[in-house]
Amino acid sequence: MADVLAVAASNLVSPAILAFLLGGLAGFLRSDLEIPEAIAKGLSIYLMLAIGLKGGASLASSDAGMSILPGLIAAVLLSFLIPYIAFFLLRMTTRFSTIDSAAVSAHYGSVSIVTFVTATQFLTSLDITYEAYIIAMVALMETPAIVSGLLLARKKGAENGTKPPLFQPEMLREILFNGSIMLLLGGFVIGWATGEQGLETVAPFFVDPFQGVLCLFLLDMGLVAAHRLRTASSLSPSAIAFGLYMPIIGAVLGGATGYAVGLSAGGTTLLAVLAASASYIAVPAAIRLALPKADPGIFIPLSLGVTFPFNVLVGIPLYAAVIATLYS
Amino acid sequence: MADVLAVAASNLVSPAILAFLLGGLAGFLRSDLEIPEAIAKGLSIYLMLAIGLKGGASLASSDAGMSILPGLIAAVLLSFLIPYIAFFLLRMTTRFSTIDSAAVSAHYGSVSIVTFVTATQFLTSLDITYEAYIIAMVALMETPAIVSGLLLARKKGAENGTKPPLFQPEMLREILFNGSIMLLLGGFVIGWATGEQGLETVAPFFVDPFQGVLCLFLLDMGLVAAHRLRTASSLSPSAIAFGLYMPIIGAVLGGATGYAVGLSAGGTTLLAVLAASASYIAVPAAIRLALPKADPGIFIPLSLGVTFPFNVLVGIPLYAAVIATLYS
Amino acid sequence: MADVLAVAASNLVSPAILAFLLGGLAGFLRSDLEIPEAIAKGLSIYLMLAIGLKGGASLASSDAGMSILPGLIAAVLLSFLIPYIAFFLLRMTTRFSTIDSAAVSAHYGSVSIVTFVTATQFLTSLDITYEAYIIAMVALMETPAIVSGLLLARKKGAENGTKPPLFQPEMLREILFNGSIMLLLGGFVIGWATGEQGLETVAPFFVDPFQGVLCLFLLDMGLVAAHRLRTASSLSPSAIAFGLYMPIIGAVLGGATGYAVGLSAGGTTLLAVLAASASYIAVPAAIRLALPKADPGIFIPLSLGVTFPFNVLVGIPLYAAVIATLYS
Amino acid sequence: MQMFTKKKIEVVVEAIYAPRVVEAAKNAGAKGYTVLPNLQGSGTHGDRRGSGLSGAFENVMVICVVDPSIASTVMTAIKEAIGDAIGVLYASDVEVLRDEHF
Amino acid sequence: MQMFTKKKIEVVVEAIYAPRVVEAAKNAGAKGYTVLPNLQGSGTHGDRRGSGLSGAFENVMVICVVDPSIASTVMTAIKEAIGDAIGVLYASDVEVLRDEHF
Amino acid sequence: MQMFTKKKIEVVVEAIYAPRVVEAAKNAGAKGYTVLPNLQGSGTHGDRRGSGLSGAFENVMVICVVDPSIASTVMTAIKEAIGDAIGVLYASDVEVLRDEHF
Ligand SMILES: Nc1ncnc2c1ncn2[C@@H]1O[C@H](COP(=O)(O)O)[C@@H](O)[C@H]1O
Ligand SMILES: Nc1ncnc2c1ncn2[C@@H]1O[C@H](COP(=O)(O)O)[C@@H](O)[C@H]1O
Ligand SMILES: Nc1ncnc2c1ncn2[C@@H]1O[C@H](COP(=O)(O)O)[C@@H](O)[C@H]1O
Ligand code: NA
Ligand code: NA
Ligand code: NA
Repeated sequence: MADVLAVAASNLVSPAILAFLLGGLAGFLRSDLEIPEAIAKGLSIYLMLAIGLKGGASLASSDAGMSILPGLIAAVLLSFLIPYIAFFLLRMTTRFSTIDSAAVSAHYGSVSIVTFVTATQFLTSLDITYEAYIIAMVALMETPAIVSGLLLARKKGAENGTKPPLFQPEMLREILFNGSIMLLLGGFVIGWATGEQGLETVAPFFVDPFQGVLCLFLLDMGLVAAHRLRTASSLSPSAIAFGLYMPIIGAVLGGATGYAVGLSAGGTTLLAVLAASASYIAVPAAIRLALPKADPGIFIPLSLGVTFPFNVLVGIPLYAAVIATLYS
Repeated sequence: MADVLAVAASNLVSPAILAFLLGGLAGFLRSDLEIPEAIAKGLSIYLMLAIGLKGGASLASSDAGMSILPGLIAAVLLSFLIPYIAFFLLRMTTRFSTIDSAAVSAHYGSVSIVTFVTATQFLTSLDITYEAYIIAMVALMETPAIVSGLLLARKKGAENGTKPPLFQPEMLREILFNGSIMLLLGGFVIGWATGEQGLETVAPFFVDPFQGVLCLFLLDMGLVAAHRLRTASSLSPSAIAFGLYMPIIGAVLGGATGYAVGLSAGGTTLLAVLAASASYIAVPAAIRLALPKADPGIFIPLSLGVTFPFNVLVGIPLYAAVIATLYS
Repeated sequence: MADVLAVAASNLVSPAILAFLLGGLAGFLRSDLEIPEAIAKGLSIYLMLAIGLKGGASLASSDAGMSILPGLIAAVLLSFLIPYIAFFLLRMTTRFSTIDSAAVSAHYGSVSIVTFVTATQFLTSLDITYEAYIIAMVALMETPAIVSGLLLARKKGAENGTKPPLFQPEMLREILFNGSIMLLLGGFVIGWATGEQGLETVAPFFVDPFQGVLCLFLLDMGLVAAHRLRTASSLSPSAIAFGLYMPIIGAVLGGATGYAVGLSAGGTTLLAVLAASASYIAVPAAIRLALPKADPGIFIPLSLGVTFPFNVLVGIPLYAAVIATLYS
Repeated sequence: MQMFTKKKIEVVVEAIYAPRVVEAAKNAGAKGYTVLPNLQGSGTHGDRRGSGLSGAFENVMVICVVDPSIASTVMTAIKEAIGDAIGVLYASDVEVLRDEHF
Repeated sequence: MQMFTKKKIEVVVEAIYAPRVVEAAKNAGAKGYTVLPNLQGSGTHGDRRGSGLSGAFENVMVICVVDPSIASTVMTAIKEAIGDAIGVLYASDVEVLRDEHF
Repeated sequence: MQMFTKKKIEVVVEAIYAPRVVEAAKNAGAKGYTVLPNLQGSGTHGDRRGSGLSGAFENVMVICVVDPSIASTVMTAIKEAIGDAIGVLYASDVEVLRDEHF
């Protein structure tokens, strides 16, 4: 336990985490500090492409082969399953409508790439290694949860007799060819095809400065999270509680799955983090299109303002410490 | 020939080229992936300044002196001449109006900086060196073709009796002090004045990450090229054919010129690439101002959607392989 | 004296300074070259955060302790005091209204971060070291001058019987939690908390490419300064003279203060540069809100179009050379 | 100078719905449109400003000048395209020089 | 299709004053607004275009559609919020479909 | 509150022509203008959205509020400045508080 605290403390004094806190502070003080939209979008493109490239290159240089399949399938199932648990809990504990509960659930089944990246930096700082193909999991876990969310919302429609079609083909395209998936998977394939040698040629841009870029990105996340929390009015205590215990449930499920499919301690930690994290890039856009009645004033503050900070500040070191203890 | 194919294949699996293909794929799948305008502009400013700096510094550390003059003059003449050939071919084979043919011709006499940069990376990956002052050629070849294009368009006006003035002084200023020329030539002079020593101080920004930045840039080019092709309606088969054979004609002319002025194999390849490439930054803007009747729906898709991908995917390795064979 | 000139010349042929001149040239030639707004904002966020981080980390690894207090206090006093001198001179020599004079004065009491950064690069290129906590001075000197400026403007109001309240609490918040202060101080604290070790993890982004990024930033400054000068109509010869002699007065005061509090030659030079420089980021925004009657067509061209180029091209090497001579 | 009266329809809508709005306007007979991206705003659905991460809080404005004869059709089509999404819609009269362009 | 006439108020003002304009409009009864950021312009105060460094030369436009009954109150409130700052203000009639929204 | 009626002229034109449009409006007597950069659009000349590389596909809007007495002169001047370039032009009535400003 002393170890856990020491690890958590060391996580808190990394430049990236402190940049997040700085952004949060500036946001709460209503500073005029603002990262321009275009820069923020540019940063997320960079992060997703970089993480894809590294994952692919590192898979190419490993001798993983078909052995990664069970892990990938488990990741997809996890993303499908978590929304059902989340939905059940939300219906039990909050007054959210079915639609809103389904929308929130989709976010928690999917993943937050920045949370994931922060976790990889944390592991790296502790010299803990992990399986390269976890990055393929990130891409695979983005969308199944959206399908579950829509199925959950549809059940409700069915009761009302206004059952909407599950997927217009147009929407399927929008979800599958979503920018973040194209970048993650595309980067992964490029990294895999060009290998460590290819990665080396672009490492001074995509690898070495990565941690520094992450600082800037987390600074922006802090600003945005603070802004969302300040202007959010619809978050009841039970909703906030959900935003805090749901990641722990996710982490337990993710950790167990990682153990079951034979991941290393590092890999298991990352899968726990993925399961614990909630999307705020790909899923909100998909949900706005598919379930326009769902209130973005609920799902964004919850995933971005509550769960994201929780995971980054407390969750990651916690999951890592517990899993390290269990594996050792 | 086997060599040619091997070289071409190795070009295709570089991160930069794969990023271009990823962008193209995302564009054709109508993904919502999009590089913000401001970032795309920032990337091209970076590329032009970086390429200028490197060229200037490398010229300063060479002992070239006056021996570079014939090459520079030849480059200017090439840029003047190519539009006449292009115009003749367009009038023979397509139904484009005189104005549109003149506009397209101007693009093919000028150069594409990104194609050039991709070629330099390709040569570097094969350890093929080239003359530093080629970069001065890039800057010099940008504008003469615009003059030829306007002369060609004017001939037509003359026939009609509505001969427009060739250059309002305002337009001359707009063309000569164009942003990309300022950056390329300015960077070149800065690089030359501060030498290798000056370049070293900024190398961690302008040199080392260059290939990585190029990936991001080509990702955007892929997106834009796909979008232009998808929404282009006016490209007849004969126009598309022109977009494919014209670069080869240009490459032959450029290669012969390079050989004539005594460039190395690397330098000759780059001059061939320059002559083969078509502008889509500086020339479109100049042509829109000077020949507003020319249809941007023709010249942009042609240079960006047809010739650019052809050069990047097929042309560069092809020209390099043929010239390497001839020189060895 | 020969030394002074040699130093100045060596300063002029650095890539950063030449990039500034290139921007200025492009601006005067009315080139269409333009750094997108978002990129320019992104660059200044980068610079402020980077400079803060470096200062903090370097303070952490020094054994400065409480010994830095006198220097910090002196810096604050300097920023309070300079506006009074500037105001007196402006009232004597120009026809600016009281409000405009007060507004201009506030700018000269505060500091220009880019001038400061250029000076640190200049010192580094000469292997001259300086105290880490100078960066804390930068942050501390930003705001006191604003208070002096408002007090000066208020005196006038008092005479007229329309004495405005000095500070609405809202305005105090806007000034204190200003973006550039949050970044500088925030970066400083992060750098200090994570130390050299933390800095190392982000050095490939925040340290190594710094000089290159500065080139791009100064390119933009050149463009903006030229544009402001071209479109400024209200700058009388006496105003321009003020923009040239006021930095020298500031440098003398700053240099004397640096000497008095026991700074090294490098540190003294930087304090002279800070005192000599005029703000064009934080102060203009604060003054527009607090003194809307003050004409931005005066204070921006003066600080950005006159004093900034003077300091960068002439002032920095001049102050450095004189102080080096005095200290040796 | 002869002027022709047209209807200018302005729609502020969340960014991800812009393609649908534009599509609907075109199908209803609009010959052109202009999109103003990256807007901020506030209304019955609370504060909206881009988060840089997801388009979920970004607004855009679509401007569509159409002949009065089809104005009501275009407005209805846009209204349906918006559906339950976040947005507002209003129209006003403008004069143009080229009747046939709109 | 029944339409209701509303007033559209448009304000071009220096960027740093936007929060005050918006606040004033809200307090005067406006139910929503839209902000168009990063504008350039020119007027009696000379050329204005963002310098990327300070917001001191950037313009924004605030658009506010309100009921005619409060239009003059909102305009006066905005005018006071602008005070001596740089900006212009004008209004026009628009038609909307949903009376209660504005 | 006394209001004065003015004409608001709105022009959507390709970005590289914006300086000419603005120049023409000024020469024709307009005292100010506002530019909305980076717009997308579609019309008789097809799809237009910035390519980030060249301004050749970017639109801007120029807004110019002028006295009705010179409105037609300004519109004609702008029309000539656009010439064969890609763009549309329309006008409408607005009310302002300060008569002398426009
Ligand atoms: N009265 C209004 N005037 C101008 N824009 C409005 C108004 N009401 C809403 N909007 C815009 O329309 C968006 C959606 O409105 P709402 O659905 O009411 O939240 C807001 O974010 C604003 O950008
Ligand atoms: N007549 C006008 N038409 C359109 N916009 C204007 C006009 N006059 C001023 N503006 C805008 O309002 C801002 C401030 O105007 P001013 O206070 O007159 O300098 C200018 O920078 C323009 O963006
Ligand atoms: N009916 C319209 N309503 C609004 N904007 C239009 C309309 N027609 C054209 N535009 C805008 O004007 C630009 C040029 O139009 P065009 O010359 O018809 O291609 C388009 O790219 C649009 O941004
Ligand atoms: Na999850
Ligand atoms: Na060419
Ligand atoms: Na100062």
